[in-house]
This record gives sequence, C-alpha cells and structure tokens, in this order.
Amino acid sequence: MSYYDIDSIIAENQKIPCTCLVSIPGLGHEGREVSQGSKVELPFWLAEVFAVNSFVDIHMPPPFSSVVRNALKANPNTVALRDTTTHFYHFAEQLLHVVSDTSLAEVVLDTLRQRSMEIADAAVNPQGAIQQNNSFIEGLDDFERLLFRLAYLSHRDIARWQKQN
Amino acid sequence: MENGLGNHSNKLIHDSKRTLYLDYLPPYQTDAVADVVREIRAVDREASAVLSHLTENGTVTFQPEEHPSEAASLLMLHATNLHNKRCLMAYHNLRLGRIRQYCWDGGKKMEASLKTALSPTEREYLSRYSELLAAYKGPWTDVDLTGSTVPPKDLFIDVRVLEDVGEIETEYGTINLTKNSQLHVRTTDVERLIRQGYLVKL
Amino acid sequence: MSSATALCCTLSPEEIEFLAENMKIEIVPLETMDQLPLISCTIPVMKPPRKLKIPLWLALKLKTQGRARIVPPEWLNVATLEQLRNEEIEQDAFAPLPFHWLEVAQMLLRDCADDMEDVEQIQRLLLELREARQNKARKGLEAVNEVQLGVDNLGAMEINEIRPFFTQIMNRMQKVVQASKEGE
Amino acid sequence: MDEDAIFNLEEPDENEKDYDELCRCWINEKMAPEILPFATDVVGRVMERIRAQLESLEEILETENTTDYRSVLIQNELERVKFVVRVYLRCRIAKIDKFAQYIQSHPHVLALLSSSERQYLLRHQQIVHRFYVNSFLRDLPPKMTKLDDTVGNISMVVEPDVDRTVFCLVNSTVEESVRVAEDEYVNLDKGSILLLRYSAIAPFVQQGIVSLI
Repeated sequence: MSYYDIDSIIAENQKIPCTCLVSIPGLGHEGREVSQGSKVELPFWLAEVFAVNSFVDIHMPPPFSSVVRNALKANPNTVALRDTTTHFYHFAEQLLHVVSDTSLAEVVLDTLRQRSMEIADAAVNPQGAIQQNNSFIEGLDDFERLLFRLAYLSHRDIARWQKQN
Repeated sequence: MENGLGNHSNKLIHDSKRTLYLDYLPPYQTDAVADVVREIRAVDREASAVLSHLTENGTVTFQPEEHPSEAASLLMLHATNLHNKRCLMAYHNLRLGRIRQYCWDGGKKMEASLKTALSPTEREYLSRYSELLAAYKGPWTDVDLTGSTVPPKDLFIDVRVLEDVGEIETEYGTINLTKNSQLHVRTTDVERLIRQGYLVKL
Repeated sequence: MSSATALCCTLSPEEIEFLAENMKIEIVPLETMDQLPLISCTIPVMKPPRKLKIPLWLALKLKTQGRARIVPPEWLNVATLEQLRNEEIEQDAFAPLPFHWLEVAQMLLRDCADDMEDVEQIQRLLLELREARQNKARKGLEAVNEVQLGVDNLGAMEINEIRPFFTQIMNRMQKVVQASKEGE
Repeated sequence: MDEDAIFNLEEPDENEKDYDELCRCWINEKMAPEILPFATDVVGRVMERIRAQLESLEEILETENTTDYRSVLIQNELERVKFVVRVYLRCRIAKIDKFAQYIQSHPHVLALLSSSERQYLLRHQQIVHRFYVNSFLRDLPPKMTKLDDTVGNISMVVEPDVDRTVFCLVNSTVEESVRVAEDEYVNLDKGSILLLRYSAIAPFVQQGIVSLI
C-alpha cells in the first residue's frame, strides 16, 4: 500500500459505521458536536485512528455484512460486488488490518479465486461476455475491472502479434 | 464527512482516478488545490485554538485522558490534515509522472494538452526536467536514450509525410520531409515523428 | 492506455519475440560470405554447404534474402509434435517444449515454410498444443494461492500471457492474508 | 559433408556472454521490484564495442552503400544492441524515479547506482522538492511541510514491495529448499519455473542462480 496510490486513497475514503464512545465536538453536521453513544459513518482513515484510541467502536460495514458474505459463499459469481463498494478487495484488506476476522479473509480469498476464473473467461471474448453475462461484468469492483482489462489486453496483444506475423 | 472536512481533497482524488486512464493531462485543478490548502490552514488554526484553550495558552500541560472529547476532536483535525496532505501529494505526484513520461516518449495528444493543462510550477518542472534529462542523456548519445522502446524490426521503412516537418539531421546526413512526399528511410531516424503523427509508415 | 505493459510490470509480445530471436539456429548458407564481426558474436566465414549456428534474427534475414536455408530445430516436426501433443493431453504437467517454442515456430512458419515438410500438419499440431496448454493454464487459476505455483515447461510467450492476471491476483491474496495476520 | 564438418559456435565467446548477460540484466531489472546493482562492467564493454562498431561501419560506408547487405546486417545488430542498453537504462530510471527518496536515504542502495544515475537522482530530487514547495507546501503550516513523514503505518517514502509475485527460472539447482511462507518450502531444481514472491529468491537472482522471466 503506497502513500501515493490513488486506489488505496479511495479505499480509505470508504465509510465505516461507528458508535462514538465519547462526545466529539466538530464531528457532526456543520461542525456540531456528536454525543456519546451516537452512530456515525466515518471514512476509514478517521475511523481507524479513532478506534485505535478507543474513541469509537467500529462495526462491520455493509459490503462485509453477513448477508453479503452468505451470498458470496453460496455463489460468488451472482453477487454484484460493485453495488456494495467500488473497492471491495482494497477495503477488505484495510479493514483486516484493524479487525480480527479470519472468516472475512477466507470469504474474500475464495471470492477472488472463483470470480477470477469467470473474469478470465469473459476477457477472452468481451463482446460475447457483455451480451450474455452483462450483470457479472457490471458488478465487478475496481480491482476486478483491472484484472478484466489486463486479461483482455494481454490476450489482445498476443492475438495482434500472431496476426502481424 | 458530515462536517464537510475532506470533501475538497476527494475532488482531487477523483480527478486523479480519471487521469490514470487518460493518454493526455487534464487541466490543473487550481481552485480545488487552493480549497484544500485553505482547509488545511483553517483546520490547523482550529486545532491550535482548541489546544491553546486546553493548555490555558501554554501554561498547563494538556492531559488527553482528562479531556477525551477534546482529545478526539484534536485527533480528528490532525487526521484530516494528514489525509488532505496525502491527497495533495498523490495528485501532484501522478501529474509529475505524466510530465516525465512526456519528456521521454513525447505523444501528440499529450503535447496538445500540455499547453493548457499545466500550472506555472508544473511548467517550471517540465523545463527543469527536460534540462536534467538532456544532461543524463548526454554521455549515452550512441544509444539514444529517448529512442524507441519497441524492439527494432525493420531497419529501413517506407514512410509518407502527413505534415511538413522540414529538414532533419540523421546519423548519415540530412533528409527533407515535405508534406505528401514518400521516402525510404532508416526507422530510427523517423520513429519519434511517426509516434507524434507527422509521418505514417507504409 | 493501450497495452498491458502500461498497466502492469510485464513485457510486450514483441519484446518476447526479440528475446527469442537471440536463440541460435542452424543454417545452410547458399552463398559464400566473409567473416562478419558483430557486437554480440562473430559470424565465421560461410561456405556452402557447411552448416553453422547463428542467431535466429540473422538467420531469418539471410533466409529472406535467399542467402541461406534454415534447418528447423529437432522438435519442429510432425513426429515429435504428435508425441508432445499426446503427452500434453494425457498428463497434468505441461509437456517439455522449448522455452521459446511458440515464437520460434511462428517465425519459422512465417519466413521459411519452404524449408519444412508437412507444414499444414505442423500448424495444426501447434494449434492443438497451444489450446491444450491454454486450458491447463486456466485450470491453474483453481489452484492459485498467495504463496507459490509451479509452472514447469511453460513457454516465455505463455508466461507473458498469464503474467499480469496471475501476479495481480497472487499479490492481492498475499496482502489480504498478511493484513489478516496483522489484525489478529 | 560429414557431421564433424558442421561449424558450430560451441563455446560462446566473451562478446556473446556479455550480450546474453546484458539481456538477462534487462529482464531481471524489469521484473524485480527493487533496484539491482548497475551492470557497470558489462555495460562498459558493450558500449565500447558499440563505439568501435560505429567507427568500422563508417569506414565500410565510405566504400559501400548503406543498403549493401553486409552493412545492413551490421546496422541491424547495432540497433538490437542499442535497444537492449536503452531499455535497460530506462527501466532503471523509472525505478529510480519511483523510489528516489528511499534510495537516497539508504546508502547501501544508493551504492547500487552508477555515478550518472546517482547524479540524476540527486538533481531530480532537488527539482521535485522545489516543485512541491512552490506548488503548495509553502502555504501549509510549517510542521506539515516534510516529505518523509509517516501517516498511520504508511510512509511518504515509497519502498519497493519486495514480496511482489514474480516468475522465475532456476538456472542451477539449489541444495537446500527455500522458505516461501511461514511453514512452506519449495525446491529450486534446475529448469523449474515458479511463480512466487520475489523476496524468497532475491539473493539467488543476484548470484545468477535464478533468472526472472
């Protein structure tokens, strides 16, 4: 994770539901105080330092809720990951730095493994894939979109090389 | 965030995300950068005010445990500014990389966008970096470091001139490139012009 | 962005081809030529019909100029390719083809098909090998993990084809596993 | 013609070894996450030969046409060798730009650069620093103007990700198995091709026992 990496920064902007353990002046709308016990959504970069200092409790954000996890366990290829967050894998990685949740890590790894096969197949024939399986392609998160693009480009580069010879 | 902090820097990051996939440089976000800088200063002033209140203008030491709410507030302001600075750095760093790429590889679309896209400090960077690159290239004239990074294939090719270029110096004499003419030339002498769209390979 | 090289640390097919062109291949000169001192090697005096081994790029140039005939490598014939093809289908591992098989075969079929026998059959076998191996590589995704994957006998072009995809996935898995260990 | 008469360049000569080594350096450099030692000797010798070849080409061209086939072959090879030197050097510059601060602040890494690369790096850092100061740093509160602090666990100084996954080819068998994860080991047998994290095999790359591919 590099300081200058744009995707890491976007992932750090993802919202996390938190409960305030103390009242926090300036955190609310137009700089109002948010009182102890209130629920707020904070970007990860703030939630993380707050949690480390015990100013908030963090809750599992919606992309990693049990509903999504169960759907992913049942069939990862039918879940529109992008509807949960544009940076599913980045976000999971950052979250795992601060929460202990081995089952989340397992779900994420299995999801990636299984969806990558579908992505590899789709990238070989993107036109056909978009026609037949558009909801899957549309539902890719940003990292999966990169994978799709990479698989498509390396396939295309080789095809072009073979043709020109 | 609800309090609006970090919104300006998000704008820069979204512009950066777009830039990643463009082959030209979009205009420098002068206003957005100024907004982020202004926010950083305002946040810093606020933090100083809170701190000087808590320490009674520096006469007593601030005990975070005794004032958890104020400590949280200060931490929020501090974290906001670190985040803001990171966005500024990432935004500018990405653009510098693009400017360097242009210095090495050229590119017509990139060149066109540079006329309007650069900030004054970016223009200064471009000219200083060009000088630095020329100095680094100097001792390596035999291999022409800004030459093609595509493996050499056909040493001699036929080209057609799309736009007047005029006379160019080559390793083995000068050649004149006038619009619509066709020539049998050494690939290495013209590949930069092909990349820039002045010539087309037949 | 127009190519995978711009998005990821990889090589272009042209770069792989360039490396394959450095390979030595046997030729039969058709003309006499004095010693040719090059930077990377010195080509000895050529005297037909004495065979010699020279870099492939040079062999191809001489061939297209009609100054030499290329001797196809010992694996590029119907009998050997058939055997390799069968092995490819029967076994889980990749059949032992040379590292630059795909590039060398393609360049030779392009420029010196007249020095080879049974060209069409060779082309068909190469295609079958290529497809069987692509399927195997894709199957490799099922086994992908964050630690390591053995791909013995995979060729340079084939590696390049799967490189961006496989390395990105493994990098990400590795980071998730690492984060999960730190979070504990 | 009997078999013995086949003229074979069995033993590669020094020039051939240098060129092969240069190609290996290029690909290793391209694939390795970190900057590798500059191949001073090999590059020096190859450059010397490029200069000599350019000179003899000029002599040849005094009597022959540029499109004469022998001179075309010489020119073709010149372009090939120049290409490898060029992409090797450029690949290093890209890394030097990316990890400039890290390299600058680690003397043992800075020592891996050629003297002109070092010069380039130091002068470039001045230009970059000046750029950031003039663009916005001078308008920030003084305590926020550093370029090397750490936010959370992320440093502003970008370091190479040595755990990045790479493809490698084993050139000669390594007797002891190599640790690739907490309790996972692999054997490096001659000819094997593996996909694993760079840090597990980094020392072997520098010794030439393993090549990145």
